[in-house]
Amino acid sequence: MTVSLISLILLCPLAAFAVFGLLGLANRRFPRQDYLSTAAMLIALACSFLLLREVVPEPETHTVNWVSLGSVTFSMGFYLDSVTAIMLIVVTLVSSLVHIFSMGYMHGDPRYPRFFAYLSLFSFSMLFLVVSDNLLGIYIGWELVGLCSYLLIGFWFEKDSAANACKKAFLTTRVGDVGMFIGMMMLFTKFKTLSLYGEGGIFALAASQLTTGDMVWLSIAGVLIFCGAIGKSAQMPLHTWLPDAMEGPTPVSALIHAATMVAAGVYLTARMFPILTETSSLVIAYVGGITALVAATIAIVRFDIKRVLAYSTISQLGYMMLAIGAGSYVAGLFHLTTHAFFKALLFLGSGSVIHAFHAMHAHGHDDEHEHDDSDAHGHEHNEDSDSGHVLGSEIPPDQDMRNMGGLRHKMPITFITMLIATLSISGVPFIFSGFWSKDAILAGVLGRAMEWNSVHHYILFIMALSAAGITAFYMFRLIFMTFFGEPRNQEMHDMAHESPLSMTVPLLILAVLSLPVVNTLWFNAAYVKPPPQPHLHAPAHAYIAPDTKGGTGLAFSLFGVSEAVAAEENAGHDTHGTHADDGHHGHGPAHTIAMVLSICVAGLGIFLSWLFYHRRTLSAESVTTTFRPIYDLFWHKYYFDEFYDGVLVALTVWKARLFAQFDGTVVDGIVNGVGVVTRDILAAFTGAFDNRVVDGIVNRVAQVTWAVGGRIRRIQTGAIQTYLFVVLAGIVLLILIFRAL
Amino acid sequence: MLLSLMIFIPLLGMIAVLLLPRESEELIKRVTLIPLALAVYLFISYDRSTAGTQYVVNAPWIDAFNIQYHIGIDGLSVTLLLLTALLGPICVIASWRNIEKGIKAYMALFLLLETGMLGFFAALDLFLFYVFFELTLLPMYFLIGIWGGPRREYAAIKFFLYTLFGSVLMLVAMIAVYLNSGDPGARTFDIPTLIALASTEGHALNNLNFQIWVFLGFFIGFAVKVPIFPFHTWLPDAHVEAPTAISVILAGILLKMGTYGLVRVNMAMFPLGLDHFTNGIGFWGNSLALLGFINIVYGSFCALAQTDFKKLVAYSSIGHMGFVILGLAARNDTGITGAILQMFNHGVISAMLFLLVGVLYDRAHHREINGFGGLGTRMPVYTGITTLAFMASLGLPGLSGFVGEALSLLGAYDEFKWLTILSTIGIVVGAAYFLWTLQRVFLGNLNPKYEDLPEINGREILTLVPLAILTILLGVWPNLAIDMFRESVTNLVNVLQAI
Amino acid sequence: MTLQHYLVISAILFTLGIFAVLTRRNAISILMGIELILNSCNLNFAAFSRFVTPPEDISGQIIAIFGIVLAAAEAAVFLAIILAIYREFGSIRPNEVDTLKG
Amino acid sequence: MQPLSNIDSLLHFSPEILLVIFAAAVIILDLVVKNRESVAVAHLALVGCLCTLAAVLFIHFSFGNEEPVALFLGMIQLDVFATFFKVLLLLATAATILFSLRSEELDAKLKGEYYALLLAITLGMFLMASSTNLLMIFIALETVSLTSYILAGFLTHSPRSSEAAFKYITYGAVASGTMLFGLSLLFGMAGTGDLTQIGGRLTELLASGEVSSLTVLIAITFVLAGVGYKIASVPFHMWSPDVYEGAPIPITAFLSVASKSAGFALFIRFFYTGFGSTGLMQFVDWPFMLAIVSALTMTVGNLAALPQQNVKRLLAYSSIAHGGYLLMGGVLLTSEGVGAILFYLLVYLFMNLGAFYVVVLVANEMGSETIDGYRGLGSRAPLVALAMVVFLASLTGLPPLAGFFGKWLLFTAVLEQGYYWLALVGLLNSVVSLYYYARIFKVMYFEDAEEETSHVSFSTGTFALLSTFVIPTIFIGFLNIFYTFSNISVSVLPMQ
Amino acid sequence: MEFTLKTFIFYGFALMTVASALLVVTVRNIVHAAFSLMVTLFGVAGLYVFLQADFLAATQVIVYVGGILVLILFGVMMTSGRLEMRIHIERGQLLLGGAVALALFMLLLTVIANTPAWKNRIDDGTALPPTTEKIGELILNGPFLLPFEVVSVLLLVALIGAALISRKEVRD
Repeated sequence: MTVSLISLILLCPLAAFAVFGLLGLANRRFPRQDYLSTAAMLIALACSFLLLREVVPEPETHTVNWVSLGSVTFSMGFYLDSVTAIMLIVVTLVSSLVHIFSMGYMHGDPRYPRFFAYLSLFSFSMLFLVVSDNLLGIYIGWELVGLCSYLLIGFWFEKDSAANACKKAFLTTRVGDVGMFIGMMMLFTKFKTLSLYGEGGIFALAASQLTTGDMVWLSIAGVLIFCGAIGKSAQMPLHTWLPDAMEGPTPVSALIHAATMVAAGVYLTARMFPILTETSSLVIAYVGGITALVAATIAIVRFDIKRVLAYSTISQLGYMMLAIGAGSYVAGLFHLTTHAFFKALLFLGSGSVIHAFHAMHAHGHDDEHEHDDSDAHGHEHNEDSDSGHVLGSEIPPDQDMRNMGGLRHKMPITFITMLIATLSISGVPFIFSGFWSKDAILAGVLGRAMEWNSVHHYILFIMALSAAGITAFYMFRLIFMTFFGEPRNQEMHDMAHESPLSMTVPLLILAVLSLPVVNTLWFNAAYVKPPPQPHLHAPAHAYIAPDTKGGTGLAFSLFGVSEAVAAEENAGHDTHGTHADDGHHGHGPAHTIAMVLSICVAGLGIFLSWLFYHRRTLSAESVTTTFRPIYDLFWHKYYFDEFYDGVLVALTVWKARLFAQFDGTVVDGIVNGVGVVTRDILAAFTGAFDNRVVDGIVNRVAQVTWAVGGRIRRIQTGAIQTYLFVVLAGIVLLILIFRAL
Repeated sequence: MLLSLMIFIPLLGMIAVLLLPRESEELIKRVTLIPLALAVYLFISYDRSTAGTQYVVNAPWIDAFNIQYHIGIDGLSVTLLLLTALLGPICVIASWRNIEKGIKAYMALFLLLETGMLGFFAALDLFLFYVFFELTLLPMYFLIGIWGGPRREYAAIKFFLYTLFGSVLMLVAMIAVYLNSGDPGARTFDIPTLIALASTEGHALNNLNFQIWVFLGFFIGFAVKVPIFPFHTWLPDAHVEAPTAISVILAGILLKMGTYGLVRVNMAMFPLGLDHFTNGIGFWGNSLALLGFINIVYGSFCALAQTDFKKLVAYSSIGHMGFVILGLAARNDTGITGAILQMFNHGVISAMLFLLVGVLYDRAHHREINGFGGLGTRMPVYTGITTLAFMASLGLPGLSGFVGEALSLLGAYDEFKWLTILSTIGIVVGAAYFLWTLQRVFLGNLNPKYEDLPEINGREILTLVPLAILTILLGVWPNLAIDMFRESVTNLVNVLQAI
Repeated sequence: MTLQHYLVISAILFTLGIFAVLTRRNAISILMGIELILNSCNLNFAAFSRFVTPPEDISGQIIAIFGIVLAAAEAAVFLAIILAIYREFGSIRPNEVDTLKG
Repeated sequence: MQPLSNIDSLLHFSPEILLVIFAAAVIILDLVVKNRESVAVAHLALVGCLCTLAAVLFIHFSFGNEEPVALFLGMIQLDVFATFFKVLLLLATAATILFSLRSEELDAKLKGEYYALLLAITLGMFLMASSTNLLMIFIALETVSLTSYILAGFLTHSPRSSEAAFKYITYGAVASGTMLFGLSLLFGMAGTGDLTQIGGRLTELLASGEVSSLTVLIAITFVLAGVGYKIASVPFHMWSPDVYEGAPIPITAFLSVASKSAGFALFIRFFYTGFGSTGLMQFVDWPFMLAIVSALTMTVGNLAALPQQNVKRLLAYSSIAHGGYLLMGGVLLTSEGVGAILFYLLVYLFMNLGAFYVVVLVANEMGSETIDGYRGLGSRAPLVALAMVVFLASLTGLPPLAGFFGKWLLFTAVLEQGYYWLALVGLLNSVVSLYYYARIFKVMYFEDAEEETSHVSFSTGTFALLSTFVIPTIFIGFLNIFYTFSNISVSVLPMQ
Repeated sequence: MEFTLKTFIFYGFALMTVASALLVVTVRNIVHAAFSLMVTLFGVAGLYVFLQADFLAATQVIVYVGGILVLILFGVMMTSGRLEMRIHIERGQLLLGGAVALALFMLLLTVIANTPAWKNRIDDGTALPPTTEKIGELILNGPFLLPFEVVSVLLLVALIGAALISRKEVRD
């Protein structure tokens, strides 16, 4: 049953891709293809729901041999546990909604069928990644989603910016993937398998075989695998591709670059939880924390609605990483889920706004082009705009928040739904899911800090908290600039209209999902069991006296989160007896503190935003001028792109040129050198001859040989007495030489 | 008998082509289908459960030197035989409308080439092996030189001289092996016998010093063919100048002859020598892997710097063959399997790439990457297939290129940690140049010069589809290929481990 | 009158012949040099026949006789060729007969 | 082995006698036949070759099959070795006659003398291959040389031909004079002209200190001058490019194959029978000297061939280079080495004659010997060009052509004796040689003819003759019999 | 060695031979050179007499002086215009040629001096029987029959060849 369900889930999108992809390639339209693709996704969604019930009580693994060699076998298979089940639902659900949304949004695009084919392929790949029970399978899915991301970002490849962005996305993530692959190689070399679960899986072997001596390499391996997540989930420093990826159609941004693919990194990290060591966890946490904070700060100063959301996504993904790095497994995944819904909603909402603002998609992509061109001239007044060599720095007018405002009346549904999502992401308490997940993370980090008395985790907590505040600030900035106030561009404003049903319905559904409805699954401790972390050893000095079983926060009693957290901690501690077998619960007070603080910072953020952008009591401009350097830093996204463009790309190209030159000069040069030596030695006998400069190894050798031949020719003067001289002198020489020998 | 048929039918075809009048084009086309049909039969009937050689024919040939007509196939040979037989008809189709002058001569040379290649992969007698190896030279020289591009003469002679240079060193090594194989009168060229002798304690062949030298001799011979840095510079020229179908053969099969030779002779016959270069102390112990690494990185970076589409693909071949070398250097079954898979897959994928370059060249009459742009709108099918080929070549999982590369790296990491890690740079750079090319050729605004560029036609698609299917099939189900040679690899690894 | 006397004379003749062949810029002079060489050889044979082989063995002398005959034949052909050269090139200076070279 | 008396030797000598008879008959027939276009003379010469061949084989199987027979009181020896060369030489002569028939260079008026001279030179070569006496050796050598001079200068109104003859005779006379001096020294040391005894005597004398090794060295080197000039080894090679270029093409072909073969026959018999003993080599390591000469020869030949524009001249240098390869086999003192020489000569006969035949054809049709005359030959005369490819590829030593098998034997023999450096030099040289052979491929196939020249057609006879060279060039290596043939042929030589 | 008339004459012949040979290679006038050569050839014939090779000496005089030298003189006459009578000599060539010849000479001298087998072979003055009959016997009924016959063929060839080549002009 499980197997067939999973197979069905995978096959539905795959079949849709295979059939429609080929047709799309041939530019043939299959009638009602969009409906069929969507139907396939819906079937998958239904199956996912069915599967939800199959999970309990034990995780299941089903494998087949994929590559069998003499001594090792690489298997492919499904691993189904609660996390998988929930992820399946998230993916299929968001995907189905995006499919529906796209029917409206992409309507009229000349490559409309191909779009759906790509979406199907993406869904398949993502689902494959989610259900894989082994690293190789995950890697395969991982790369395939990367491919889809590439194809979809570059969907409107006529735009140079899109073409650049898709390449950048693929390459940047591939850098991370290589790290991941190296990590896989390390694990494979040690364990001779890439399966994660079961008797012979990596986790079991790692738990039973590894000793403290292995911790160094295991940490390295963990960090390397996390590199893949850095790339895919756009963590610092490989995050720059994600904002550029907004060149893709907005539904794509919602599905791939907000809800699912970018979250795959988090998923992977969570999957690798059992082999994360102290060090690798800390690295993950720091990367996540820094990303969360930095991306949030960048988001403050963006004007492109999609890029604000992109940075927001980066920031939120950082959050999740932070959570997992800090050991809050459930909280991280929980946030992944909630984020998937509200961020998808935000993107789709922004898509709706863009759609409303600009009916470009109805006119086809050529139209877009004209706009692109005109933008280049029309927006020169935008002095903040970068010089242009940084990818995606020019803002399309239909995405520029400075052109918006007052849309709440024109697009009520979009407004309401987006507001819900914003409240959710900002962490407005209690009725929005984002609050709970974010709180869980904050609490988890603080709890770990208190439990281990770890300075690191305190720093991380502060980062997370600041990021939360900033998030609230820029998200409301977005809402205020877009939906409130007066229309800033009347012409465009007049054109705006509410989106069609196919677009608003998904918005509404997602809005519902942004409330803590389905997410309760995470709170079921029996359902979600965090895996053990046998290699996590808290620093000895960090061990503090057992605290009292502190009062449980209000939230926990309300929704039963405490059980899940308790389960998590039990699991975490049970597995290594060296530590905390008394089952202390240092998190108790942490929850309360974290919740209070998070509510405070969220409120502060919203309030400031209101002051700045709605009431305009405070002037953003004056602040900008006051803190010009900081603003510049934020505006230039901490100069990451400049760094990459200026240094790395140049370095690579330089290296390539160097190699090409090397080929032409050094390799040739060596041979030339040999040639020169040969020539000179021979020249001692035959006299000097012309040194002709030639390219190429063979040329040079041939030339030298040829020249020697020519020299020999010259002895052949045609005068018979020369010949006789050579003969007789030759005789004398032969005799003398052999006499000497 | 079946094998002999397969090898010599192209030769008979060549004679027929030469004797028959021009009009018999249909016949010419079909000649290459016979080996393919036989190959399909081989594929079905090949016994995958054994490492032994099958379809053996062993007849005396030149008694004076104990040279035998000894052919047979094991897992590795059959894999490459299949590849050769598959690419044969594809190349014939690909050349059908492209080659205008002297189609008869072209086909005759092509068929001779095919005999050489098929024979090479089936030969079990070292002498025969060498003869077939060399047999490919002359046809290739003429195929490049007559039907090639503007600098064809240069490219052809460069190819010829380079390869001959390598093969004379190989000849010396081969004679040395022969002379040391026994007392006068009892000497042999028989590869299985030599393999057995080479691991017999106390035999003259089982001597480290001797094996190192003959290993080097054979290695250089094969290295030129592979090509391994620094013997590679013939390749870009040859590829750029060769007509499409010949580039396909060059990249698809001829390069494999080098790596096949490395496995068949260098690894199997000189395990001590191999041990010295892959497992020895200090620099030499890493030398083979180092060469693999250099090939990967060097080839990739050179590819990145190219602006000629075909040259780019040519350099990418150098990079990809590096994975084969790296995998072989690992000497474990993961690495070797990866290497063999990579051989086969590279054969398929590079064939596709060259066919695709040819398609574009036929239409635009140039290959300057920067001279295109936006072809994606004009030629969607072509773009799609190219994307597939590029993705396969850059090692996208799910397509065949990945499996070989991944297994090679996984195997190599066991032995050479740092070199393997550094080699992964090649993966990124590989993606970089392919994507960059994709962008420059297909994405962006359509270059107005090419508004009327016709879409890829049916004949061209026909050449590409089988390869594309194989690419996907082997990416999804690599065991299909691995089944053929698993036992052979295990056998080889056992021999190597026994040192 | 020892063997060495003859040998030295022969060596001188040989050397002078070689010298003539190398330095004389006239084809006929070269022929003369060649004759000197051949004479030195014949003298050698005759001398060896007298001093080295048993007295009754005169094969050295016979070889010398054959040598003379061969020299004659060679001279005839040589001169014929010199005539041809003279006809074609108008000169018998050997260094002027150099259209074939390289 | 008791030498046969003069009278008893006559029957064994019948092939040579037949040659003389046919030579005379050719001259007489030429006087009789007045029609200048008649090919009767050539055909008679051809018949002479065939009759001689029959006689050679008959004599071989009747008498010389097992043990060598010394004839004419030890002047010459009838053995398998000689028979091998006789067959080889007859083939070369027959081929040359056929070439000459088709060559338009030759003066039709002089054909009687021409064919008679060809038969006479064959006689001389027979004797070169079978002589075992210093005098006989020298006379044989002179017979061949003198006739060669005449043949080289045979063309009427060709300054080049006269020049070739002049250089040839000057060079040849000095070389043979030097050789004769060397022979006299040998005679003076050993006190005998019998080659079979010289080696033993010399060894004794050297061992007892009666003779200094320098004396022997000088004698050997002087002898080498005569032999080396016949096989065109460095530094005695310089005549050959000029002579080959100037001489009529059939004669060039003949000289490059037959003369060289006879030279090698003489060389092998002289050095192996005369100086082959280990005792002698302790004092004079002539094999090493020859190894160096061999390396130099192939290198110089190949390098100098590179820039040539005249195909005949190019083939002349190629022929020098091949002399170098062959000489490798001569330094080894093993039957494998000499067997390899013999086999290679057999192969070389077909491939080199074939190449020269193409040169004849092209010279006839295009009137050009330069490489430009071959431009576009691939499309103008596809079969001829194809044949040329086969010959040149075989000369390069590409498998599976016979030339490869020849080289293979040589290099195997060389490596077996541990001359690694020599083998490597030889192999690298064959790479170099590819370059100039490929130049001919290039002009034939890669370049189009300057003006639109029409398709050149050749007669069936031409193709038949061509195929008699092509087929052996392809197949000799595949067949066991030829290896056996060459191996048996060296069995009579004294080997360590 | 006793200094007798015989030895005096011997040295005379030797000196004559060597000196005239020297003249052959040095004089500028080709006709002078030819006459010097004649003296040399006579000198050699004299030496043959001292070696008691009577037939050989006779042959030398008849064939060389009577045949070859006359041939050479004819050659001189037919080819030498006034300019050709003087032999041009170039200094560089002279030096190189001289060096090679000298080197060869030194080598030969060394050999002659250092070969014990050739030392102390003194002409004891015993008179040997005339050789003519013996030569005839050896040539016609001995081992030298074959060389004799072959040489006859060779001479025929040379005859034909010489005629052929020099006849060219006539045949136009």
